[in-house]
Amino acid sequence: MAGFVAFLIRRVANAFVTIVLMIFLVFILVHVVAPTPIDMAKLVSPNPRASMQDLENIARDHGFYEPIYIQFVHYVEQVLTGNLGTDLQQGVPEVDLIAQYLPISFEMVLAGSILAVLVGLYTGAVSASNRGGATDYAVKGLYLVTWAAPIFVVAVIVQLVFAFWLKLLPASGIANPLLATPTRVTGFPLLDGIIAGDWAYSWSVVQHMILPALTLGLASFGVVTRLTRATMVDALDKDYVKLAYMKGLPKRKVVYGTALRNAMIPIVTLIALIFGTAVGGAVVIEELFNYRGLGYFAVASVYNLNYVAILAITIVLGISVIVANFIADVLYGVIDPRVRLS
Amino acid sequence: MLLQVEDLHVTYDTVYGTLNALNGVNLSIEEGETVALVGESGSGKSTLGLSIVRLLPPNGRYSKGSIVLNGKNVVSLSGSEVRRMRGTDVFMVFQDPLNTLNPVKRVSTQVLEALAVRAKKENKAFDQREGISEAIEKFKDVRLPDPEVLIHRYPHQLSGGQIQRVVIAIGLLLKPKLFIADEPTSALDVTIQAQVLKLLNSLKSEYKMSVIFITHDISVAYVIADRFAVLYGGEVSEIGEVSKVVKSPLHPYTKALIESIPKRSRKEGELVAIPGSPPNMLSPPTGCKFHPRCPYVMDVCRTENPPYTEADERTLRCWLYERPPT
Amino acid sequence: MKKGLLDSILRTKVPIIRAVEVPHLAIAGGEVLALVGESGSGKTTLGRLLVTLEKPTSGEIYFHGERVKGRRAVMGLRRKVQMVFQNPADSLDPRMSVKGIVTEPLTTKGLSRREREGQFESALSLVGLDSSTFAERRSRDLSGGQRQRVAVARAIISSPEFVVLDEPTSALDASVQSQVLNLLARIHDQLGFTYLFITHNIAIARYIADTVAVMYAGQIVEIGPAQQVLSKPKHPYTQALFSSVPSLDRKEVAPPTGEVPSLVNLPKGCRFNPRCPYAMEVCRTTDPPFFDVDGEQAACWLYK
Amino acid sequence: MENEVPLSGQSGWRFTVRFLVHDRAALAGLVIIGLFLGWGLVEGVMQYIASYTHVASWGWKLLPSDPISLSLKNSLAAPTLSNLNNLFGANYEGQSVLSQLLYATPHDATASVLVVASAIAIGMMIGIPAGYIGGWTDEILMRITDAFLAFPYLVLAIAFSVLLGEGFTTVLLALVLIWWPTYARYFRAQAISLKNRNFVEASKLSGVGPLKIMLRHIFPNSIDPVIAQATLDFGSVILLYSTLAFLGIGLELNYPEWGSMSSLGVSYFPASWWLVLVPGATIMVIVVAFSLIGDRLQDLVAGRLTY
Repeated sequence: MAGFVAFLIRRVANAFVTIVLMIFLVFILVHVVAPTPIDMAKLVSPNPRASMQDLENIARDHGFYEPIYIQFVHYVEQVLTGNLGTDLQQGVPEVDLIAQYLPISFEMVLAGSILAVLVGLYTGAVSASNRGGATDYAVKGLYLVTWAAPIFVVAVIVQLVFAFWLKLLPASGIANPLLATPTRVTGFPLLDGIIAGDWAYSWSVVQHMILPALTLGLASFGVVTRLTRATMVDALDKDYVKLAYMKGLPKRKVVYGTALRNAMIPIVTLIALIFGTAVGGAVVIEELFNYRGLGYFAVASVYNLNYVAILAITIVLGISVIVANFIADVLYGVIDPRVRLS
Repeated sequence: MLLQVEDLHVTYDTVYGTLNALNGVNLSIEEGETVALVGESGSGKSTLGLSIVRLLPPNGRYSKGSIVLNGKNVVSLSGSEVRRMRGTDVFMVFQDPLNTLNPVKRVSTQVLEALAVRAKKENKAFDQREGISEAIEKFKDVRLPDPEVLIHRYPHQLSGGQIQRVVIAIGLLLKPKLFIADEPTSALDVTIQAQVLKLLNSLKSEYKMSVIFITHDISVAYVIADRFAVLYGGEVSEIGEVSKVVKSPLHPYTKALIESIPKRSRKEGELVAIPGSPPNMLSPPTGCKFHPRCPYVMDVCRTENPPYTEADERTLRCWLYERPPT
Repeated sequence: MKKGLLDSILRTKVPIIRAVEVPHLAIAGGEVLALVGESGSGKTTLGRLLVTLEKPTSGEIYFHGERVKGRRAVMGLRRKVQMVFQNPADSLDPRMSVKGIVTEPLTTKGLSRREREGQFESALSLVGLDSSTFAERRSRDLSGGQRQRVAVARAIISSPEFVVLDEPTSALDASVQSQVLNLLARIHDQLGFTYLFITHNIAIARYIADTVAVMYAGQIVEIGPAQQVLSKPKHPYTQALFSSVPSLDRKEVAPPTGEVPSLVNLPKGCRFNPRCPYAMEVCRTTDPPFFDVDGEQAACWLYK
Repeated sequence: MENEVPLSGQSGWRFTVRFLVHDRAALAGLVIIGLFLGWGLVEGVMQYIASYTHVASWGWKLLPSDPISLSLKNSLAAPTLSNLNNLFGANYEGQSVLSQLLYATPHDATASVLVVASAIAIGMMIGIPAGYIGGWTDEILMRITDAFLAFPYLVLAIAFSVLLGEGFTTVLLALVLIWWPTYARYFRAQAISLKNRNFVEASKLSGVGPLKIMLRHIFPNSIDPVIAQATLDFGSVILLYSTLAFLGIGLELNYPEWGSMSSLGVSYFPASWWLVLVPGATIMVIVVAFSLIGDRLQDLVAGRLTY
C-alpha cells in the first residue's frame, strides 16, 4: 500500500510540474508573438484603436515592463489563483465565462466519450474474439469509415438524418429556448434542471445533447475499437485464457470475463486521451450544432481576435487534460493489482 | 484405450505459406499411463497437446486424421461438446507460470470458476464456502504452504512453483481422465522443478490419471514417464518404454539425442554432436525429415518417408528397421 | 515507515537487494570456472559485475592485480573482456549484417579495412562458419546455433583475455547444444582465454570446467576443482541441487523442501538453513565463513 | 519456440512490400495513396511554376477548369457523368468541385508528409536520449513532452494560428508542435525496451560510446513500429488539417481547401449535397487508405502475421 501512496504522490508532483511547464509554454508563445510591452498591451487591450498613451498605461498596469522572469512568476501565480484576464468583448473576468461555458461542453463531451468507450470496447472485443471472420471485417470496416470521416461530415449527416428527415431530435441549441432556464446552481444544465425539479427542461437538455454526443461518439469510438482489438488479440493468446477454456468455461465468459478485463488495463490510459481529443473535436461539433459551450466560445473568440479568451481556454483545457491523465494513472493502479499491491 | 490419435495432420496458415506442424502422428494412451512427448522446437509437441484439447490458434487447422478421447472424436465435436469435454475428460497445464493465472483476479476466484463449472455439469448446487474449503484441501494435497492465506492472494504475489501447484490443484479438482502438462517445469528452478516432478509422480498414482508430459528435456521425461514418444519434424520418430529407449535407442535421432548429453569432462573427448539444425517446417526436407542430419542415411531416406515399423517392442519410423521389400 | 515512503517517492530502492555477496573469488588465467546455481542465485549478476555491465555497491574487482575503479579503468577493462549471452536471438542486432556485428568490437581499435576483413574471416572460420556465405546475412536468416556462433565470433574477435559465457547453450535445442559446447571447448584449447561459464546444468559444468563454484541466494557456497565438487559435493545445498537434477542414470529426484529465498527477505544466518536437513543452532544465527575441506572450500558449519 | 525456425529471405523490405500487396485491402490502400501523393507532387510542381513565373494558368493546366475564377452560369450545377468538369458538380460560384479538389491536393499531401516527418525527427531527438540515458534527463525531457501533449490539439492549433497569423506555414508549424510529443513517447518506450537488450550491452562491452549506440542500434531498431504509426498519422494529419480549414483557420486567399470547400457547402446542404459530401468523402477515402496500410504494418510489427 505504501508503494501505491508513493506512486500517487509522484503522479501528483508530475502533474503539477507539467501544468507549470504548460503555462510556461503559453507564456513563451505569447512573448514570441508580442516581444515588446506595447505589443503585449495590444493583445489585452479591449479597444483595438487604443492610443499609444493608453497602451503604455495598460502595459504598466499589467506589469509588462517588469523583468521577464518576474512576469512569468506573476503569470503562473495568476493562472493558479484563477485569474485568466478580462474578456475583451464582454469585459467580465475570463474565469466566469469559462465557468459558464465549460460545464455545458463537459456534459456533452462526457456523454460522447462514454458512448465511444462503450461501443469501442464492445466492437473491439467482438472483432478480436472472431478475428479473421466476417464480424471482424465488418467491425473493421465500420470503425475505419467512421474514424476516417471528417467530423463535420459526420455532424452534417447526423443532423440531416435524425433532425431533418426523421424529425426525431432537435438539430441545434442546448435546450428549447421557450423553456425558462432554471436557477444556476452547478452550471451543468442537466444537473441544474434536475435540482430545480424542472423535468421538461431536463428532458429538453437530454434531447439536445443526444445528436452532438452521438456525433462525437461516432467519430472517436474507432480509436477505442482499434486498441481494444489489439490488446484483446494479445490477451486471447495468453496461457490464462487457455486455462480458462480448460476449466470448461463458455467462450462468452472467457472473452468478456477474462480477456477483456485484462485488455482494459491499457485502455484506461486511452480513455484520458479520448477525452482530450473529444474536447478538441467538440469545437467543430458545437459550431455546427450551435451548442453554446466552450468550443463555440473558442471559435467565436477566433473570429473576434479575442486573444485573452483563447489563451484562457487553452490553459484551462490543458489543465483539464493533465488532470484527466492523472485520473487515468490512478485508475490504472486501481484496476491492476500488480500496481496497487506492489 | 483412453486416447487414440490416428494419422493426425495439423497445418498452420501463415503469410509465409502453409506450415505442416503435424504430419501423420499416431499415438495411443492407456488409462493410468504417463507418456512423455519429447522433442525440440518445431517438432510439433505443443501443437499435438493443443490439438487434443481443441485449443489450436485461429490459424491452425486439423487437415486429416482423428483424435479419439474417451470414445469421442475431438476433431469433430461441437462447441458445447468441447466445453463438456474440457475439465472432465482432459485438463492441460501450460508452461509459463507468469501468464498461466489471470493477473487481475484472486486465486480464490479462479479456483471457484472451475468449481462452479463442475457443479453445473454434475447438476449440483454450488456453494462458495464449501468450494473454498474443498480448494484448500486440494492445495494441501499439492503441498502448498499456508493454503488458507495463499488462496486469497493475487497471482503476482505467488512464486512460479506455487502457481504451477495451484494450476495442478485446479486440474485435480476437476478430476480429468487425461492430464496434459506442457513443459510445466521448464521455467522453474532446478530444485523447484524436482519438487513438482516428484509431486506429479505421486499424484498420478494416487488419482490414477493418464498424463501426457510435454518436454524438450529427455532427462526430465525419463523421471516422469512410462513411455516416450520422441517427435521430430511433426512426426513421431520413436515410441517405447522409457528404460528400453534410454538403454537401446533405435532411431538415429533418439540415439544422437541421448548420446549428446555430456557425461564426462572434455579432457576425455569431444561430445557426440548432431550436425545441422532442426528442419524449417515451412520447407521441410523430402523423405525422412531427419535424413540431412542422419549418420546412417541411405538413398531411400532422401526420397521416401519411412512408414511406421514395429521393432524390439516399440514403434518407430526409420528405414533402417524396415524389412527389405520383397 | 515515513522514511520508507519518502525514499520510494524519490525512487531510491528501499530494500537493498543483495543480489550477490561474494567475499572473495579469484580466477586464474587460462582456466575455465563454471558458476553453477539456480535462476535467482545471482550467478548472472556476478558475471555482469565482472564485465562492468553492473556496478557493485561495495567491494573491489581486480584485473591482473590492478583495481578496476573509475571510468578509465572500466573502459580499459572493457577492451579486455567480452560476454556471450544466453539468448542468441536477443544478442545480435536484427538490423546489422553478421559482418557488422562481428567486427563492431574492432571499430574502436583504429584498424584498416583489410585488417578488419582478415580478422573477420579468421574469427568466422574459428566458429565454423563460412565467412563469404554469412557476411551479409542478418540475424533473422540464421538458425539458433548459427546465431550463437556469430555471438561467439564477436566475443573473440578482439582477442579478449576474459570471456563471460552466460548460459550460452541453454536457449538452444538439445541437438544443437553439443555442437556449440564442442566449439567453445575447442576455442578455449586453441586460444587459451579465461572463461567464466555460467550454467544451471551440471552435466555441462562437468564437461567444460576446471573449477566449479556453486551459488545459492547470492552467495558462493562451495568452490573447488570440478572433479571433486561434482563427484563429492560438500555443501548440503550442492548435494540437494545435484539430487534434484533429472538424469538418465536414475528414475528418482530428491529435491530439498522449501523455496529459494527472495533476495529482499533473506533468512538469518546461513541462507540455506531453513531448507537444510543438517541445520544446527549456529546455522540459524551466524553466516558461515569458508572452511577448507579436501582441497576445496565450503561455506558450511559442518566443516568447522 | 515454434517460431524459431529461420525464415531465410522472407523478411526485410521486399517482404514488407509483398506482405502488403498480398492483402487486397492494403493493396487498394497503396494504390490510392500512390495516386494521392503522385498527383500532389505533379500538381504541386505546376503551382510552383505558376507562382514562380507569375502565370496563374500553369497552376490549373492539368485540371478540367480554372478552380478560382467565377463562372456564374455554372452555379450549383449537379454532378453529371456527361461533363468531366461537373463530374462532382459545381459550387455557388460555378467553380468545378473536381478542379478545386485536385487543385487543393498538394497542400494536403505536403501537410501530411511534412508534419509527420518533422514530428518524427523531433520526437526521435527528444525520445531516444530520454529513454536511453534515463534518470534526470528523462524526467526533464518527459515533463516538457507531457506539457506539449496536454494541449488539446485543435485548441492549440487555433491559438497558434491566431497568434502567429494566418497561412499554410503557420498551420504546418502548429501541427508539428502538436504531433512531435507522441513520437517522443514512442521513441522513448522503444529506447527503454532496447537498451537492456543483449545486443546493445554487447556493443557497450565493445567500447562503443552512448551516442554511437543510439545512432547505430537504438534508432534503427525503433523505427519499424514508428513507421507503422506514422502511416496512420498521415491520415490523422489530413483530418485535422481539413478540420482547421473547415473552421476557417490557416486559409490562404483564393486557395480552396478540402475542409473549407465543405464548410462553404454547409449552407447549401442537403439540396446541393455534393458540396459537403464530395470533399468529405475524398478526405475519408484517403484517410481510410492510409489506415489500411498502417493497420497491416502494425500487424507485421507486432508479429501478427496470420490474422
